[in-house]
Amino acid sequence: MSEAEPDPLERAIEATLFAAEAPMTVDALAAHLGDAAPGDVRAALATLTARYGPRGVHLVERGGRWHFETAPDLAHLLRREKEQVRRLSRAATEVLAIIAYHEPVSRAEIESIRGVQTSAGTLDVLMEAGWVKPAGRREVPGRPVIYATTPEFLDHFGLASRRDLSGIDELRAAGLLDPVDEAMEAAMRFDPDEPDEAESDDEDPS
Amino acid sequence: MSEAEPDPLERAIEATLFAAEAPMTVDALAAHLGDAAPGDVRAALATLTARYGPRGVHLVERGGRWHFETAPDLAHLLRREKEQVRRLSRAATEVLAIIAYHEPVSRAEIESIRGVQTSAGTLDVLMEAGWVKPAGRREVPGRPVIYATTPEFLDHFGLASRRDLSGIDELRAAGLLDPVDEAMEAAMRFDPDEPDEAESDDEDPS
Amino acid sequence: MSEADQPFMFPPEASRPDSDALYLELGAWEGPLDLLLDLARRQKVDLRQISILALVDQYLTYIERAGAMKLELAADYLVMAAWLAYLKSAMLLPKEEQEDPSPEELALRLQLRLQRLGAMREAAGRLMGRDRIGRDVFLRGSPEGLRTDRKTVWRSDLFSLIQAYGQVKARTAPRIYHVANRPVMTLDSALERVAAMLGVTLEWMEIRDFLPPHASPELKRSALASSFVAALELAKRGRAELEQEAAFAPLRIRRLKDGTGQGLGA
Repeated sequence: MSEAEPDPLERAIEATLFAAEAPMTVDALAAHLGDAAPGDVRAALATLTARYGPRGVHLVERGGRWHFETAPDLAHLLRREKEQVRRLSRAATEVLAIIAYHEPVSRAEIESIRGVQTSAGTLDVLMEAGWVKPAGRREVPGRPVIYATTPEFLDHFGLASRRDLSGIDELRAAGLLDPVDEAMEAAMRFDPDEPDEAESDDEDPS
Repeated sequence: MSEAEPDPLERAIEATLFAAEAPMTVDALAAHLGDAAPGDVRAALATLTARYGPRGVHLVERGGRWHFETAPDLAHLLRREKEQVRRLSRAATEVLAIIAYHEPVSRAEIESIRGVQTSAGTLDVLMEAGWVKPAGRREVPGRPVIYATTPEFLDHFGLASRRDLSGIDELRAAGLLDPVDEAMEAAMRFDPDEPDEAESDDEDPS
Repeated sequence: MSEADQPFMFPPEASRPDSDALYLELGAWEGPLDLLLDLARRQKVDLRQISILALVDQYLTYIERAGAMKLELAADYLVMAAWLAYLKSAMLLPKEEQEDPSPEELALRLQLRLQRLGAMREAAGRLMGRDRIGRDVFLRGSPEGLRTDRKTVWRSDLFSLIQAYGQVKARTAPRIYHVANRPVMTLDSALERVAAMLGVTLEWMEIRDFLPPHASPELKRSALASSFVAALELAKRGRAELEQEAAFAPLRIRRLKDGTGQGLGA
């Protein structure tokens, strides 16, 4: 079958992550395994990830925490009975995306992007799902609460980190994550007389 | 890592058993996987069992139902004990000393020697440490529990026996090991004609 | 990846071919910006190349037709319509008559807002299309769970132990020593002693004669006090009488002849 003698640390990590009720960080794993060095744990995780790559169960990292999950291509086998995922309204979906791509972001900033008021329930739904949390206040007049995503958000959407958000780097490079006022200033400085011919088209954000 | 192209049925079984909330029979598995023949499922289960044999997680059959579980030799990982070293408090040290010098003693006796009440937690700490144990009941009204030290106590404090408690002889000669009430009484019984004669030593408290 | 029922995925134009379908969706938009973005999408060009004038026309047409169909329109749609109508007229004016901010700036601002909203809408669609836990990938159905039991290991040493015992003793011992070092004669023993000695004779005796002859000075003071009280007590009981010739003169005591003194010595 597989190689002759599996590494004891790999076995221990396999067992621990299989049994764990929540994803675990490298440090939590190392601590749980007693005297394991985080570097060794990291190396073993990399080996295991590759090992489980072709299998029906995968080892994945989400927001710095590791867990096993079923292979995405087998979703059809499992989905029919187990559909348990929360359906979000279109507004909640958009607000979640805006928070994820802009975080930390205030409610007013969310509303200025969407062009409409955000109903009180929308943020509550996202916070109740555990995907969004208040992350302090912006030090401007009124000190508005700002929001950010949580490790559970990364976990749920299969993101290793926010850098995995599709297109985030391109959007940032294109200035599409900057406020309109800032973009206006930049555009006006760039070529105030021909606003329609703004920066050259190097990237399609879609 | 592992073999090039895992069998699709094996992958499906892996994912299904991993995500299942309860162990599954071969028939339930075959039904779940749509058009799989029970014979094929059985063969795949055998392959998988062998495959996971040396790993940290095993595929096992229990009463005709299959599930993944932690390898038995790694069961200790599921319930880890984390040791935390703490220094005995002063109150607990005093109580321990009194038990060691006077054992067996009741709680009331400990309190009369210390001159202060002993909180319930103090004796618990000493028993949790494994240094003190209940040693029956004193046959007086109320039948109070009496306490004594354990072999672990001698061990921890590097004593061959309680007689090695340094100073015990000197302390006894000075009359310091008699219960306070008794010493008081003896002092009050003092004969005015022969004030210099010490009270007789009629009880060995050790 | 894509879910056809996600409303923000903007399926190909074919599925929304005519503007009549547009009216049926009234209420599907979240405000005028949302409607504008949808209209802009129908121009099938990059949002950066969008023709704002064409977009304004489409919006105004839409609002007009909705009004003709007597559909209830929220106020902000009408505000946007008024603003866009102003923008359009300003854009058609010769440049030198334009005020500040110029209509081009206003148009650019609108375009930037549409780009941003469009970008987030697509991002939301892609986010929802990811492999989500509980829909596309599944966690272990019944994990055994990990438990960490915290166990306290207590530590102490022999020196602390003996020191603690010494402190307990030091704290409680003084009471014992003070009593032992202060010899006293109790009232009871003084009574016994004085009564016994009175039984021997009927003569007056000085109270000092009742004191123990070899006692230490401290005991003598205690014995004197106790014997004095004992003498008073015997006098009160009618067994003895006391006399003193002057203040601070020797105090004398004598058994009463007719008292029950005989029994005292027994």
